[in-house]
Amino acid sequence: MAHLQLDQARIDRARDSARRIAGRVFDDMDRSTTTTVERATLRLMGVDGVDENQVPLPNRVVDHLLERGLLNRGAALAVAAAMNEQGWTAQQVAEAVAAGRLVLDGGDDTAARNTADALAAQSCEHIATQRAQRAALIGNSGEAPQPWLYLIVATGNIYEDIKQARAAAEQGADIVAVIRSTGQSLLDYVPYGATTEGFGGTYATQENFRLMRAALDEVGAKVGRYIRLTNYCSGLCMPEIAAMGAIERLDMMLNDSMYGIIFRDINMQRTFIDQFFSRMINGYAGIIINTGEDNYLTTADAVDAAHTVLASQMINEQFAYLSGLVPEQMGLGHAFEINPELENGFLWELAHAQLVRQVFPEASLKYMPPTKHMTGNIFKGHVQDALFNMVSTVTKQNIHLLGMMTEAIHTPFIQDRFLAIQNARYVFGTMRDLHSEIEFKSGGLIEQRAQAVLAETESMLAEIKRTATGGKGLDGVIAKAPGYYNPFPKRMLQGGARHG
Amino acid sequence: MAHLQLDQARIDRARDSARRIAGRVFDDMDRSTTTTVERATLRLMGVDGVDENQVPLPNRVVDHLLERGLLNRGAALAVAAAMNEQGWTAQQVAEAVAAGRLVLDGGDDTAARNTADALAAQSCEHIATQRAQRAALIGNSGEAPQPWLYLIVATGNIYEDIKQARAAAEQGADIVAVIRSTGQSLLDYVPYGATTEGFGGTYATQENFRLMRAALDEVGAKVGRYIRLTNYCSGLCMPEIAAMGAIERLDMMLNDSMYGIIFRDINMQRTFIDQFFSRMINGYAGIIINTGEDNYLTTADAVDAAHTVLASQMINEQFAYLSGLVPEQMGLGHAFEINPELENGFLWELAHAQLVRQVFPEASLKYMPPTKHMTGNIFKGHVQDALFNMVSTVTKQNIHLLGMMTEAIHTPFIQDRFLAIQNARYVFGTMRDLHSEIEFKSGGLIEQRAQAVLAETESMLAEIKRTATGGKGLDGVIAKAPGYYNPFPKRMLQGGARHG
Amino acid sequence: MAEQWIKPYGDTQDDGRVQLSFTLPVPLDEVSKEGARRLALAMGLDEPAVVHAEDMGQGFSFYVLYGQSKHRIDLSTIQVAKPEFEVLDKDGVNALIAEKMGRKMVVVGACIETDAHTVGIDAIMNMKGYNGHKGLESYHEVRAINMGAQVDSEELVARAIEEQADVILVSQVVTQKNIHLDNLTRLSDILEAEGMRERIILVVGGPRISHELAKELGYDAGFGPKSYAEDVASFAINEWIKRKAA
Amino acid sequence: MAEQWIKPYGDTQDDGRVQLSFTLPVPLDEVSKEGARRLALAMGLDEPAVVHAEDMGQGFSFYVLYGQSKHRIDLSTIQVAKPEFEVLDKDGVNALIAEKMGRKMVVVGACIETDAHTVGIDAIMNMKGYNGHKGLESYHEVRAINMGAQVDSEELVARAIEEQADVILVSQVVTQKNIHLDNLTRLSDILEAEGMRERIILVVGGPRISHELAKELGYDAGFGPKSYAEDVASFAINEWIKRKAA
Ligand code: B12
Ligand code: B12
Ligand SMILES: Cc1ncc(COP(=O)(O)O)c(C=O)c1O
Ligand SMILES: Cc1ncc(COP(=O)(O)O)c(C=O)c1O
Repeated sequence: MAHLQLDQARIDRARDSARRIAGRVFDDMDRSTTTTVERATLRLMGVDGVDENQVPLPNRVVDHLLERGLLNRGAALAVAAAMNEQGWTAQQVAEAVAAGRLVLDGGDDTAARNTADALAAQSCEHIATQRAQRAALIGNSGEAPQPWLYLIVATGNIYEDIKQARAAAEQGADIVAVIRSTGQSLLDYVPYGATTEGFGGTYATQENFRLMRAALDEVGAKVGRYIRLTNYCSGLCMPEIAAMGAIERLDMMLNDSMYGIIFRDINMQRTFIDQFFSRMINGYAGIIINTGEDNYLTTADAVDAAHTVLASQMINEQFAYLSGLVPEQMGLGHAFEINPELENGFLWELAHAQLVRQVFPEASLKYMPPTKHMTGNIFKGHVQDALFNMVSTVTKQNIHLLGMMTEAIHTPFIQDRFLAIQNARYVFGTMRDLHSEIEFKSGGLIEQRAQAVLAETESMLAEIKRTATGGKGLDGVIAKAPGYYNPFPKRMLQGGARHG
Repeated sequence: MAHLQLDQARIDRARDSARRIAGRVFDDMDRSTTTTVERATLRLMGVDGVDENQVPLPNRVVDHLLERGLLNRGAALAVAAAMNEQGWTAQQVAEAVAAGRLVLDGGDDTAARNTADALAAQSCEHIATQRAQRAALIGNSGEAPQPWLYLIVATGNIYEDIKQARAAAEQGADIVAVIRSTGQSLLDYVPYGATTEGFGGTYATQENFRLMRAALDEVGAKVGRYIRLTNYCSGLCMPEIAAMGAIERLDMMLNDSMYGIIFRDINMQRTFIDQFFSRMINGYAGIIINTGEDNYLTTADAVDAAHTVLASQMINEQFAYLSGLVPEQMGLGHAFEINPELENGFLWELAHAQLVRQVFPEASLKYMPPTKHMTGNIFKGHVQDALFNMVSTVTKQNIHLLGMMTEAIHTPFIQDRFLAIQNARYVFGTMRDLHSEIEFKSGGLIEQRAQAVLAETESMLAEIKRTATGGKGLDGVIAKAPGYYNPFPKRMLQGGARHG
Repeated sequence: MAEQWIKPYGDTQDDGRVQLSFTLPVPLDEVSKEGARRLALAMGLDEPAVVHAEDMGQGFSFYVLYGQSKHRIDLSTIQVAKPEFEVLDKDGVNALIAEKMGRKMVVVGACIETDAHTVGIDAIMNMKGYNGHKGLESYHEVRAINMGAQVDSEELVARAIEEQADVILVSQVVTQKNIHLDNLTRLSDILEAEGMRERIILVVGGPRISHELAKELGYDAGFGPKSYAEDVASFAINEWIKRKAA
Repeated sequence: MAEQWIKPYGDTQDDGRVQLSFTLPVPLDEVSKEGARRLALAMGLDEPAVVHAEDMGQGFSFYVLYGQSKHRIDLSTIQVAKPEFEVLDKDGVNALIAEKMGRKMVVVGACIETDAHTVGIDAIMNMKGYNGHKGLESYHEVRAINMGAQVDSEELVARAIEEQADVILVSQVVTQKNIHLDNLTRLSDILEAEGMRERIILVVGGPRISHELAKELGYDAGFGPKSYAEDVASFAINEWIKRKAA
């Protein structure tokens, strides 16, 4: 079997450093909340819809509380108190606030807590039902063997997306990712309703989630395979998207603890706080989170920066544990991004992929195809994708993003996806048992490379101290006041995929 | 290193059977000559050109001798005698015969023998010079590392072929094969001069050889790499083509001991006799012969018939030794023809390729790309070719025919070739040392498969008895009369690549 | 029939997206790249983009383009010529021959002239067949004679006469420089000259053969990729019955 | 100039061979296959052959075709718009700026609006540069300010005013639904409105940007793939000198 000799003590030391780093961040961040965490809380409590200017009601309520200096005690209590007072639903309260018919004040009495708790229980109940529904559907139609084929749709129009997603599922996709419109990550609200006008992707809205979920359930039943749905749980509304995804039974979320900081210039505190909350929701909903280490390699060199990928995976792993996820829910990311012109690049790629496999034996590794070194030469690109497919099957990856030969040109056409699936199926089939039939030379170049990356990772993690402030969204970070209350963590952190 | 445990005793037994089979055929065939062997002899003695009906003079002379019942003593003596008598060159004699101005008679006196010997010596001298020239050019411009990239041109027009061959060499081809026009193999004469009108390929003529050789020498000097030239030394004129190739410094020839019998319905005796003579010429000229076992797999299933490939290679090896070739001149053929839909097909392909590599460690293995299972889906085809490229580098093949994504559609366009080279270069580069970095699991599926093929081969060879008559060209087989003489074997069988 | 206009589809209905690649016999430079783009424009592609351009050496350059086809096609106006008959299985064919002909149907097949690609004709005729579809040799109501590769048209016709063939099956695989058209025309001319054309059911097959093309060449039917023995046999007995009735 | 008519090249001069692939939004059948062929005909391809046709499910089908382009192009008539300047190396650029401007040239760059692809603009501006070509930050006669990703046009213009920029560099990578055209137009409108357009040297780059396109959008120059810092810098100082002289 393809297997590398690695120094387990080194792995353990690196993991300890990561645990220390994540723990410290958690302790620091637990002292604050954010506007989007509170909006997510309201969404989970049943607040939805937009006002006449298309501003979502969760935003209206949270802004209202923020203006009145009340957000630091949590939106849940204020709304629950008003519900008790008026005998309304949370939605009715929100509508009244938006219409200027109601002004919220503090409200921290036990009655408000009880109401908030009751709503949270109801909400968790719904999410648990979705989880059970997922299990039932998988029970009925079965699911694909791994690596699961992961395909994106990105037309900008949810109805075109659905067409393409159905076709993709029929052709063999196991997971469909709806790519988000360029720029949504920096919107400080979640658009509403079914949308048909995105750029480079389709807006993540709850209605879009619902429409796509229904379509995939339908085609899944037809093809006899549960088709997983995924979206982006990142940007300034990360926790709200987690809430929407949990409600609409998404199965996976792109949800990284550092992507926003590094790639979207989002404030660190904001990102970390939002992370914990959104991961908690994902964890409870039985959603697999996919982390974004692959992105590092689109700007850095894949050989030079290989250890940064492993280091980040270790930190993401620890953050995930803190939010209650089990290893199978950790879609740790990495990517086939070595320059095709590099002599023996394929060997280094094998080393990296196998290293990650062995360091995280139970994780649902997410392996990304070549992107950076793809060019307009679609023929060569198709071969790059084939070698990527090969590494994936030889090193037993779990979530396999299909490479598109047109990566350097446009978001995928339907035929690009079709050909990508053929490519992967051919390689996976013709090499079905190759992983258990070849061995890496002991002490050879491949093994040496893996050991070197592990060593660099260990020292990198040992050196990480503390981090700075700055970036977008800091204004949405609110120090919690004494008496801050949120009814979800105590429910969500104990249930979910871990126990059921 | 990629290596299989094989039973050496089994290999030895199979080789013994093959030696026995080849030896018996040789003994039987040595009693006859053929029209084309005699025409080849005349060509080597300097007879060339065509009559007013485009019939080559070697044919005119041989037909003349055949009519007069004199061919069974060999064309060399008759022509040499006439030369002595008339004080003419061989060419002048032939022209006179063709013009009806001269009638040949026997002539077996010592003077005729001496003249024939002198001409043969001169001819061998020329061929030896070409061999030395090849060595010198390789010394000057260097040559490519193996696997050598082998590309075909097949426009039907030698001048277009030259254009494409130059471009191919610039792009990275190490060997250029000029594909022969459909049907030439069944012509019982060799067309003459530069030709521009072939179907599916270009006629093999001496002038075409010369033109292409010059073009490749030129571009080779430019790219700093000796570019090898190859053509088809098979069909009803096999020995004549060998003679032309030796004279014009071809570097390789498709030259199989059984291809004509199996695939062109050519008479067995004719094929075997022609084989010995043409191989002897190729051997002396330092030409690598490529055998055609790959062809078996275009009509039979590549898994079922794997042992027939190995069996044929063993017979071809023994025939080659009988004609004076050294192992490096044996381009034993095999092919990547397993159905892409077959689960684990890639593993069986690895097993076959590695088996052949280990059974013939010194041979210049010729590995052919997928053809039969290529379809109009050029994108999938390009991936099939990539996996073929991979097996080639992992199992260290020598002569690598480039797969074309348009295999099922047309003879290669210039861009097909360009993309094929990119494909191979990418795979070879990115996997440069993979062959020495992976091992096949001992006792695993790959090894078991190789052992099974070897075992089947051994029993197949043990069972081969004798073979039938029939097929095209039997009328050209002539039992040698006592006093039959050919001046070449004694010279060619002792020199050539073996000693120089 | 209602109109049914369609365009190529990239990721949105009627976006017309197509992919294109070709070589130009000039070295790569800005002018040749623009030339590539204009060729696409001339083909009626809107907003053509040269997404890849690479010099190939020796005065050639390679291009990959994407563009949006202006052209659209009304599928409702397309009539594809098809031989009209019901495809029966082997037993059905045998039964029909037995019933209507009362004797074996004689079929002579060959890969004619310079073409030596017999796998296709073997797939139709040999006992074993292809892809699990048995060949004509396995039909007990068919006498199937497969003459193999590189058979001269004259030879084939002579054999057909000798065997009193009902059907001739020809395979043509090599199409370079349209050699298959020459070969097929030659065969039908010879049949014509022998006065046999009317009597014989003349069928051609091969990877680039369509029924339409076969008709144009004066053949009775043409079969392309993925044809099997039962297709040809069903056509042949159908045609025989039709002619008999006429 | 002498005419230079060219056609695509497959394996013979002027054979016009091109490869084509596309999807049709209908299931595969004989009619759709013929529809694919007719589309190729409509594009001006002779003897088009559908060499591959495959159903994709959900009412789509995929086609690969080869055909012979009727169209030809006279390369001698093609004028490619090119910014006219001599490309200097880093030292040359620095020397020219020092000589002609007598001060540092101020360059502000950004990836504007929703576009977050900074690798391109970084390649031009960052110290390290790209493919061994150092970026503008390493030019001691250039003050290079790289504002990074997703910068609003307003913000970019404000910064340019603040820094008294000579040159604005914009990168646009995402082109879906032609969003880059909207973004670029927006920026140039804002500059116009601020009365800054005349004063500033306005340059855009990206994988789908050509000089021609840039000119159409009212930019001073456009740079596509494989551009490096020295190209832009050489253009900028050249343009500056030209304007000064005018
Ligand atoms: C196998 C093969 C060979 C074998 C043939 C062995 C044999 N005994 O048949 C060998 C190695 C000998 C060979 C040689 C050559 N080949 Co070849 N060969 C192929 C290959 C790889 C596969 C063809 C095949 O067997 N297909 C499988 C069969 C089952 O499919 P099929 O023929 O389409 O048949 C189906 C239908 O079309 C139909 N059908 C076919 N015939 C008939 C007849 C009737 C009556 C009916 C009803 C139906 C029917 O039914 C069949 C089953 O569904 C193709 C490439 C490819 N992948 O297609 C090249 C190919 C056909 N060969 C080609 C060429 C050029 C040659 C050579 C001329 C090259 C050369 N100069 O050396 C030689 C010479 C051969 C000659 N004189 O004809 C070209 C043809 C190019 C063109 N379009 O003109 C091809 C496409 C390869 C290429 N890209 O260059 N070849
Ligand atoms: C890396 C990358 C990313 C990274 C970007 C990281 C970063 N910090 O830049 C990440 C992962 C964040 C990313 C995200 C997205 N991406 Co992106 N990404 C790429 C990728 C793989 C490589 C781009 C690259 O870095 N090229 C290398 C640089 C050096 O090349 P370049 O930009 O062309 O620059 C050169 C020249 O063009 C020129 N140049 C460029 N700018 C300028 C400026 C000036 C002034 C000058 C003079 C010259 C110049 O000089 C440079 C050097 O020669 C491409 C695919 C590909 N292989 O091209 C997709 C690609 C560009 N991305 C795409 C998309 C759609 C997205 C997303 C919108 C997807 C989504 N919905 O999530 C997101 C959102 C990003 C956003 N808001 O813009 C599409 C764009 C499709 C299209 N044509 O519209 C592509 C083509 C992938 C695809 N097929 O879908 N992406
Ligand atoms: C973790 C993660 N989040 C988000 C995104 C998408 O980017 P955006 O923030 O533009 O939606 C990616 C893209 O790869 C990602 O990996
Ligand atoms: C050994 C050998 N001879 C000849 C040929 C070519 O066939 P033909 O006889 O049509 O020239 C091949 C084709 O692959 C071959 O392998």
